[in-house]
Amino acid sequence: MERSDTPLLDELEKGQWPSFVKDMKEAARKNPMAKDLLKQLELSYKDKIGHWKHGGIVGVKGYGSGVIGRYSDRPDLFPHVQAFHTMRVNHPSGWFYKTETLRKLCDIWDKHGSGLTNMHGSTGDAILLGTTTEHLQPCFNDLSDAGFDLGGSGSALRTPSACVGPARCEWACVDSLDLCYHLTMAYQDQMHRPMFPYKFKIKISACANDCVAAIARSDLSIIGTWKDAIRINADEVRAYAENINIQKEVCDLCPTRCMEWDGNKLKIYDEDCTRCMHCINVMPKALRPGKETGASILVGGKAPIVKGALLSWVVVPFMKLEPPYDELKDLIERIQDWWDEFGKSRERLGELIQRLGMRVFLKAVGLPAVPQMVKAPRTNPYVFFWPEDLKKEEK
Amino acid sequence: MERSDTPLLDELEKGQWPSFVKDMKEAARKNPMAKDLLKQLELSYKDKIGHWKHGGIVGVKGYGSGVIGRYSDRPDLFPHVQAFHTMRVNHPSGWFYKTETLRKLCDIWDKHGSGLTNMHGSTGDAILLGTTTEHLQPCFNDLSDAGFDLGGSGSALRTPSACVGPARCEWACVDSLDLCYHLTMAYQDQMHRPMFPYKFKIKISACANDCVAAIARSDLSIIGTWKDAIRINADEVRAYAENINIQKEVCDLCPTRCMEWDGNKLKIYDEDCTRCMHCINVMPKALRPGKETGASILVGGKAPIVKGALLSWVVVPFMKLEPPYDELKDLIERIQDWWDEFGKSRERLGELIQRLGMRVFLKAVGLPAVPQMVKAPRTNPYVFFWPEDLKKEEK
Amino acid sequence: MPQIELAGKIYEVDEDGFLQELDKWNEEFAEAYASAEEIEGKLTEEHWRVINYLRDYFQQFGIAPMIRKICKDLKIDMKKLYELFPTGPAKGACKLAGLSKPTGCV
Amino acid sequence: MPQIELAGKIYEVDEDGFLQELDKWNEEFAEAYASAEEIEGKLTEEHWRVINYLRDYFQQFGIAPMIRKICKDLKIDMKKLYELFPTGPAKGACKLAGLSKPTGCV
Amino acid sequence: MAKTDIGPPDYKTMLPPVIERNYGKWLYHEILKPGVLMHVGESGEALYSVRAGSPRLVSTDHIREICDIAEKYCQGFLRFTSRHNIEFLLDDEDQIEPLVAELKSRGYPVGGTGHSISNIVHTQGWVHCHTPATDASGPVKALMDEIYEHFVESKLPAHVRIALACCLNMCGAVHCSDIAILGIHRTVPKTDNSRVPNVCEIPSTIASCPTGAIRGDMKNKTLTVNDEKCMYCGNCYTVCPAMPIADPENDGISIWVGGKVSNARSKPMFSKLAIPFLPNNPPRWPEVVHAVKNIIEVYASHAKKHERMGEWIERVGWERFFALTGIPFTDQHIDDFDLATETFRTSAQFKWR
Amino acid sequence: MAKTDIGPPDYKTMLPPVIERNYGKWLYHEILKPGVLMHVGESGEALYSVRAGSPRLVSTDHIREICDIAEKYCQGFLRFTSRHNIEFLLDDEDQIEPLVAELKSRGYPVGGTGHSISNIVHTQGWVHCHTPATDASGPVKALMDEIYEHFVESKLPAHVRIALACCLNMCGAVHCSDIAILGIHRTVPKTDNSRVPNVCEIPSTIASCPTGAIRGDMKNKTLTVNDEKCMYCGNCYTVCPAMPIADPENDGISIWVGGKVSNARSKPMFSKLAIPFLPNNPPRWPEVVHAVKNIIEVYASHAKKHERMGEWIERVGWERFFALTGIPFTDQHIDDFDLATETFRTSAQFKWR
Ligand code: SRM
Ligand code: SRM
Ligand code: SRM
Ligand code: SRM
Ligand code: SF4
Ligand code: SF4
Ligand code: SF4
Ligand code: SF4
Ligand code: SF4
Ligand code: SF4
Ligand code: SF4
Ligand code: SF4
Repeated sequence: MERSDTPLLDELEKGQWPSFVKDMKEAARKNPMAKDLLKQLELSYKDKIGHWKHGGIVGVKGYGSGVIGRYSDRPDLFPHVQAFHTMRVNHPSGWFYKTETLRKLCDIWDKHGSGLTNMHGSTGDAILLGTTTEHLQPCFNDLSDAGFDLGGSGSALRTPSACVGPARCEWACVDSLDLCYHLTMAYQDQMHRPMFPYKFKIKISACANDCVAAIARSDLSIIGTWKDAIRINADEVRAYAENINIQKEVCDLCPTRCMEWDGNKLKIYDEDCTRCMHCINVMPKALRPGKETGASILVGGKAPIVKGALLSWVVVPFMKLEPPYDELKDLIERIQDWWDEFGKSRERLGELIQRLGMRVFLKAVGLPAVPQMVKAPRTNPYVFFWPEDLKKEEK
Repeated sequence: MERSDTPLLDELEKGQWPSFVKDMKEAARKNPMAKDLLKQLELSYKDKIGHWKHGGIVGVKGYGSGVIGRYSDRPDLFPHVQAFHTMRVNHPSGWFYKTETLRKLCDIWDKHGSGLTNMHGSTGDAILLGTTTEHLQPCFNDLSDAGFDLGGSGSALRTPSACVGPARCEWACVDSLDLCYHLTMAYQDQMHRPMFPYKFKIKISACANDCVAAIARSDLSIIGTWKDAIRINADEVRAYAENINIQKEVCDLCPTRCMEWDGNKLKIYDEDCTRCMHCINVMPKALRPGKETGASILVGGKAPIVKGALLSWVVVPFMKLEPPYDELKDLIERIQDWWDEFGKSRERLGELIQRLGMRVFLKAVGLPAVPQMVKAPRTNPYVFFWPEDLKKEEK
Repeated sequence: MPQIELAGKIYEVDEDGFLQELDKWNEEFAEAYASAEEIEGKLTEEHWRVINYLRDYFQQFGIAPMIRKICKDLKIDMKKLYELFPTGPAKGACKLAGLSKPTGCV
Repeated sequence: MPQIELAGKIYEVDEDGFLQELDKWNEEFAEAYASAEEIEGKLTEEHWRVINYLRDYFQQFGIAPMIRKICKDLKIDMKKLYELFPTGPAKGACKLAGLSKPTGCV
Repeated sequence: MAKTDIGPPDYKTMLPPVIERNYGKWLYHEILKPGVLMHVGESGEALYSVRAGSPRLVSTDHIREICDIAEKYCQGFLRFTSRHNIEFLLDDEDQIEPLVAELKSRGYPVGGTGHSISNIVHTQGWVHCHTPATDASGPVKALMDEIYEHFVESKLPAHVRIALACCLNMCGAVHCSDIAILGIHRTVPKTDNSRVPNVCEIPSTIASCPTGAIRGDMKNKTLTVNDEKCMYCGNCYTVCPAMPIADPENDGISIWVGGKVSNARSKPMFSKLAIPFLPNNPPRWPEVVHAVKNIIEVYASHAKKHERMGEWIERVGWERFFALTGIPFTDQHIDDFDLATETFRTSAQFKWR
Repeated sequence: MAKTDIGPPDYKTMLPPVIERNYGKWLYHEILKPGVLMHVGESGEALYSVRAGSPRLVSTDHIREICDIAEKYCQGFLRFTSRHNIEFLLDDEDQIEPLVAELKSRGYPVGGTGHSISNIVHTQGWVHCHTPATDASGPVKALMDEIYEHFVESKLPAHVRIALACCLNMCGAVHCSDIAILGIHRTVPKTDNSRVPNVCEIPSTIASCPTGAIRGDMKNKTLTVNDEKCMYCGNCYTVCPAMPIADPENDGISIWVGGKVSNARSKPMFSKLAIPFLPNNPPRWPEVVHAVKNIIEVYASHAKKHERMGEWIERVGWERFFALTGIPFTDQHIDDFDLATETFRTSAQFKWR
């Protein structure tokens, strides 16, 4: 047997979970870029260090984003990955594909790039992993001809994403897919031509289960909810009672303890329900969200850099969301304008609010303060008063 | 009827709650300082503003603390309160008094001061409210002769205080009174001669009910607790069951839900108990703290100025506390040394720890990190490594 | 380090073509590089307004300005900016202006 | 504002006797005030070491030093400090040294 | 010369004999009725404590009256509590009723035990301090008159601890009270730069500002406040007399709720802002009294037994608290100091009201 | 020239007919078995989704294989999930078993639904990024091999979401995962001041440091790191290439636990530090795999049904978590960043272990 070039990576072909090394090798068999990538990665495994240079600014004409530049720090050893740029291709909302669409993508990528991809990147794009500077524009042209466009990168709106929502989920309180598509189309300019202080992410989950982790990783998080009562199918509740302990598994785990189960009938005190979804999750046949649906709008979510990670904060407890989504777009634009005006370079929206204060933010974007915005009111007595709050005395 | 000089204050003689105005008038009848105080206060009620000047540094010989200087801003109107200084008299631990002791204090104060007092100040001192600069030293001399001494003020150790503890309370896990007295005596110098960056407060509660609010308002908070099992008197439990709903009032309110009541027997899973005191509070005849008693030591508590209010933080989960309390005193001194070394002017201990980091504090005072110190481990990835944590490589 | 020859002079640049010795920048550099950044023909006065603005700003503050600032200060909009520099302000304009490669926001 | 006459000169002081025009301070002021601060006899060299230290520090930093700093820098202990200035460093020493009334820590 | 550093009187010399005998050996207690505690020792002996309310600001004659009573019924032994009530310590059960009767006849409220409202911990106010934004004793008296029944009876769901501080220094544990009454300023200090050079340490004053609103000029010895960043805490005035902040028209009171200190059931909690501002309206502060009573009443009628104010609010939610009390929610309720983001709602869980 | 700003393909053109017909009108779902979901519409029609695991880093041939399968069983309709699994969308119940069988035979794990461990969300690592402290795909593969059973079966108390990020930028929702695996540096960046003037924006670099450890000299165009204040986040390197931070001997992995995103029962929570450091040990990172497995096992055997990792730990306490897992607690677990004090224990309530 031939001695392998990649003894370390070979170890990762073993085991039951599908192996990325197998895919890399597959691609390497027909593509020299993929081959050099594999070899460079083996070197990284040996050296315990990455072998890419810092940064890279490349792109396609008319766009300031969508491509991540990358250059090997060992072009001597791996000339085919001397330049190895990533193209972020905006995915269809909900990551739904027809195979013919996917095949087109594969063909284009075999023509222009390494033949390796990420399906998908963690923002949601289809990531085409590695091509040369020369291929960028032709590749983009082919993508565009085939109906694809690039997603966001840099200090731009990033590719919005959404949970599967009404396409498959019985709990969708808003049309996450339509909204995602709508916003993506409405904000093409903001996505392709970076002009913000930093990145801006939008994610939409159609209920509080938050299957796209919107609250944790988007500057603007839209989470579906409802205003009226949970719909109860009493017969189905009783059917569940045959198999699960409703008291223990449902009522006792309700965060507000607003349910009563007497062994026959389930009563929900909806005014106390915080629509956490738990009871519905456990008994999907018996319970359904209410009918008066819409979404809560939260802002500020982000990863740790610089000031620490943030989960998004409720700023609009409830908004009806129906096309053309004008109220929402208005709000988004007011928010972005304010951020753009006052944000420092590389300062995310949440950090700006943190720096200037929620009260300043609310006033600027014209949102009224409501208790739903806070876990609890302030504990420190460092309270500002707006000049108009004060009785004006003659001086 | 004579027209009153103090129409506004007179309104506060009405009503069922004992009136401080009555006391002020009582004193005013025989003491001109008290009389001018009353009149100045009336003016404040009219003007809605205080009538004292800023600050005042006065004292007695050999002490840098114990007296709060105060001067009227209207000596023209109220000459007898032109100077009106407060003397802080250190109270006996637990605020226990024999009447003869109290009477001595009254006599001294009638001789030297306004005849008005606070029994007691919120740090715990007996506050003698208002005398002139000339009277300070003679008053101190008389106090000293009668067995009294001054408490702390300024950037000094403040008068330590303690809950009633073993003198009257069945739950005392440490001898709060003895410890308070012991520390007060041991640290006379730190109390009377300010030498810290700022004030330093010690308060001792002999159990987690914290009847002196130690955790909220002392830099060093000592809170009694126990290590073994709650002592249960099963018969008395059953007796309580006649009158209260043990399941609802006791078990369901236990923060760790570590109790089981079957209508006859109460079982406590002591390894899960966090010794919150609730069950004992509700059934004092049936339940008692364990026998292996001691205290948790917490540090950093303070009011809002400057960096926001702090509740004290656990730094020693358990310490046995018996005379001569050497382990504790050692710790206190290590803490104060560190604070004294690194603290800025007017920086409380808690603020210094906040600024330099708990890890730096723990290392400096030689305390091991334990999970009891935190509600939860850190969420941000900004983790420091001590040089000794790192593998040393040949460079 | 890659080198590039423009109008007869040799410059050290990085892989992206960003100048590595900022003090070597001169107007010919910009002019000669323009076509590589998809600018057709010679640099116009409007190009120079942007380039000079960028250089001044960088000299004064040590950073590239935020896009919003460029648009505001020069009273041009994004569309115009991309018309002038089809590869965008960060890549095209900063490169021609001889700024260090932006990692921030341009 | 109260006034005080010391060694023939008139000084504006506050109720506590702290100088209200710091630039009026001079050595006689200190000397003349000493007895009011329970210092017996004339100020000694040791007194002056403390006073001068306080003045220097105040001039340099705009604040009175923390006690620990005084003790460390002058290598004296608290007991000694109170022997020298029986009314304490904040009240006695700073007053004589012509510092503004300490609200901080001395 | 007087002896220094002798320390306070030894508490051991102040204890009644029944305590000396049972010190550290108490077995259990019972609240015989509001204001009357019985502690029983392992020995079987009992100590009776009768708790009486006090205005705290008392004259020497008042203290002598207390002494008279203590001598008559308690062999001269008494104590004060950590909330400034007076406790008469008896070993003779038969003396309880006569003592209580005498106290009542002399106008001493007896109570403050169990699920009641005990004495309001408070501070100096206009009586003695230089930084107050309101008076202390006055509002306390006005309020206690109105909620008197809750001192002498014990009919609330749990203890309600009220405290008042006349400025942001918060002398007392105001910041952890079921209801806190806090004096606040609302206008920026007026800097008198003619006095600054002589009476203020410039670096200390700059450092005193929690929000960094003060700039100083060491050369010219001046201080300037950035009005936009000032939230009127008054700390600069504490260190620099040339920055007075009191303002009769705009000073007043804020109300905070839901704090606690004990570890019983829930952990200690800070009080949170309920009402940002109520006017100073001496002598009886009717707006403050009304607001506090309203909160107490809503709490009393909604909380479960043993549930402290803060525990109740945490259970039902702040949305509900504001809805039930009718207190308007404003942007001032939303924190904007250092740890503000920790208070923002980071979940889709909330109530509509 | 190519058209710009056309946006992504319209998702509506990608939906299988059964979805088109029942869009927004689903009634309920059932998990038929691990990896197989049935969604039933108000119409009575059913959609079946078969979920298969994916390494995410896939070749075009791999995608074509998926397409082949989807065409064979699903009329060419499929989707990817938010955790990068593949979902085959069927309307014919009878096709489920053949599809599952074919997937298995081709080495695709079927599962990831219900109370299982779904795919590990991860990032680029050494494959494509310039700031990684570890690889991404490698540790993920090594770990998934070992916990494979938890993907294909559904036997945990609740969902366990694992994520990996190769540096502190935390691409992905790593910071809110039941278990987060995070690449970390442990040494200070080595500043090359000869390059700084040409390749770095000095003010941006200074501003990039969360702890203010970087001082800059605008005149001489140099940067200096205060080693004491640096906690190796690498953010300065992100903005300034002249500050490389990767260090083969000292880079490695930290483990975080107890985060979640959903609002079900408890509110979303951040993950908290469990293990400050484990070495980079390619190709199979045994220390990391072992540590994560241990945490999963302890959780699996102690948590109650429906209780997420963080909910379980909150219930039993972090003292207990450390005791049960045997993970040592160190001063690194104690926060010392901006909001640190919010994490300190402000109560006397805690367990001994
Ligand atoms: C490709 C991707 C990771 C992946 O393998 O999936 C990725 C890769 C990079 N991210 Fe990211 N981020 C990716 C999703 C995220 C997410 C998750 C999300 O969007 O839902 C986050 C956390 C959420 C957030 O934005 O807060 C994320 C937080 C960051 C940060 C953190 C700074 C911050 O914004 O607070 C940086 C650093 C930066 O911007 O300088 C960063 C930077 C980077 C850079 C551009 C490296 C850099 O410093 O310049 C990485 C390029 C890697 C490469 O060479 O391919 N990436 N990055 C993800 C984008 C793919 C896509 O378009 O679908
Ligand atoms: C008398 C007393 C209030 C009372 O009526 O009971 C009091 C009165 C003053 N306090 Fe206090 N504090 C008193 C207990 C407290 C407490 C409560 C305690 O000790 O348990 C606190 C909160 C706990 C704490 O220390 O954090 C307290 C926190 C403050 C602060 C807040 C600053 C800080 O964080 O330390 C200041 C401002 C200062 O130090 O500059 C302050 C300052 C003051 C000054 C000295 C005013 C000043 O700015 O110089 C007040 C003098 C009033 C006067 O003229 O009589 N006082 N002060 C209390 C002392 C009586 C005694 O000795 O028994
Ligand atoms: C006398 C005093 C101690 C002292 O050294 O002076 C004291 C004495 C007792 N406290 Fe207390 N507490 C005293 C101040 C406190 C404080 C501090 C404060 O109010 O500022 C607290 C913390 C309050 C807080 O959490 O905000 C306090 C929290 C408790 C608790 C816990 C209450 C709770 O459920 O949160 C108990 C247990 C109980 O009453 O069930 C308790 C129980 C007791 C017991 C029953 C202890 C015993 O067995 O003797 C005593 C009689 C209670 C009663 O009044 O019903 N004591 N107690 C203080 C009386 C103050 C007063 O005049 O009203
Ligand atoms: C397909 C997907 C949405 C998508 O657009 O791609 C999805 C689909 C469903 N989710 Fe989800 N969730 C999906 C990612 C998520 C995420 C995001 C993540 O994991 O990054 C979350 C938040 C996780 C967290 O809290 O950290 C998420 C939290 C939930 C929950 C709440 C779980 C909990 O108790 O905390 C439910 C309810 C349940 O399962 O009981 C749920 C339920 C569901 C249901 C049952 C909804 C429905 O009726 O169709 C779907 C099948 C669940 C299953 O796998 O058992 N989904 N779900 C995602 C599948 C990811 C995967 O491949 O594993
Ligand atoms: S977030 Fe809600 S609506 Fe969207 S897929 Fe998940 S469970 Fe369904
Ligand atoms: S959705 Fe959540 S809060 Fe509402 S009833 Fe169900 S379990 Fe309770
Ligand atoms: S703190 Fe505990 S021991 Fe002390 S008096 Fe209160 S209940 Fe008794
Ligand atoms: S002391 Fe508290 S935690 Fe312990 S068993 Fe009793 S109620 Fe539960
Ligand atoms: S709270 Fe403020 S005003 Fe009141 S006594 Fe304390 S320092 Fe003075
Ligand atoms: S009042 Fe407070 S916030 Fe305003 S300037 Fe003074 S210290 Fe700063
Ligand atoms: S987590 Fe860090 S190293 Fe990994 S892809 Fe994101 S930026 Fe690159
Ligand atoms: S690695 Fe992070 S902490 Fe260290 S200097 Fe760079 S930015 Fe600052």
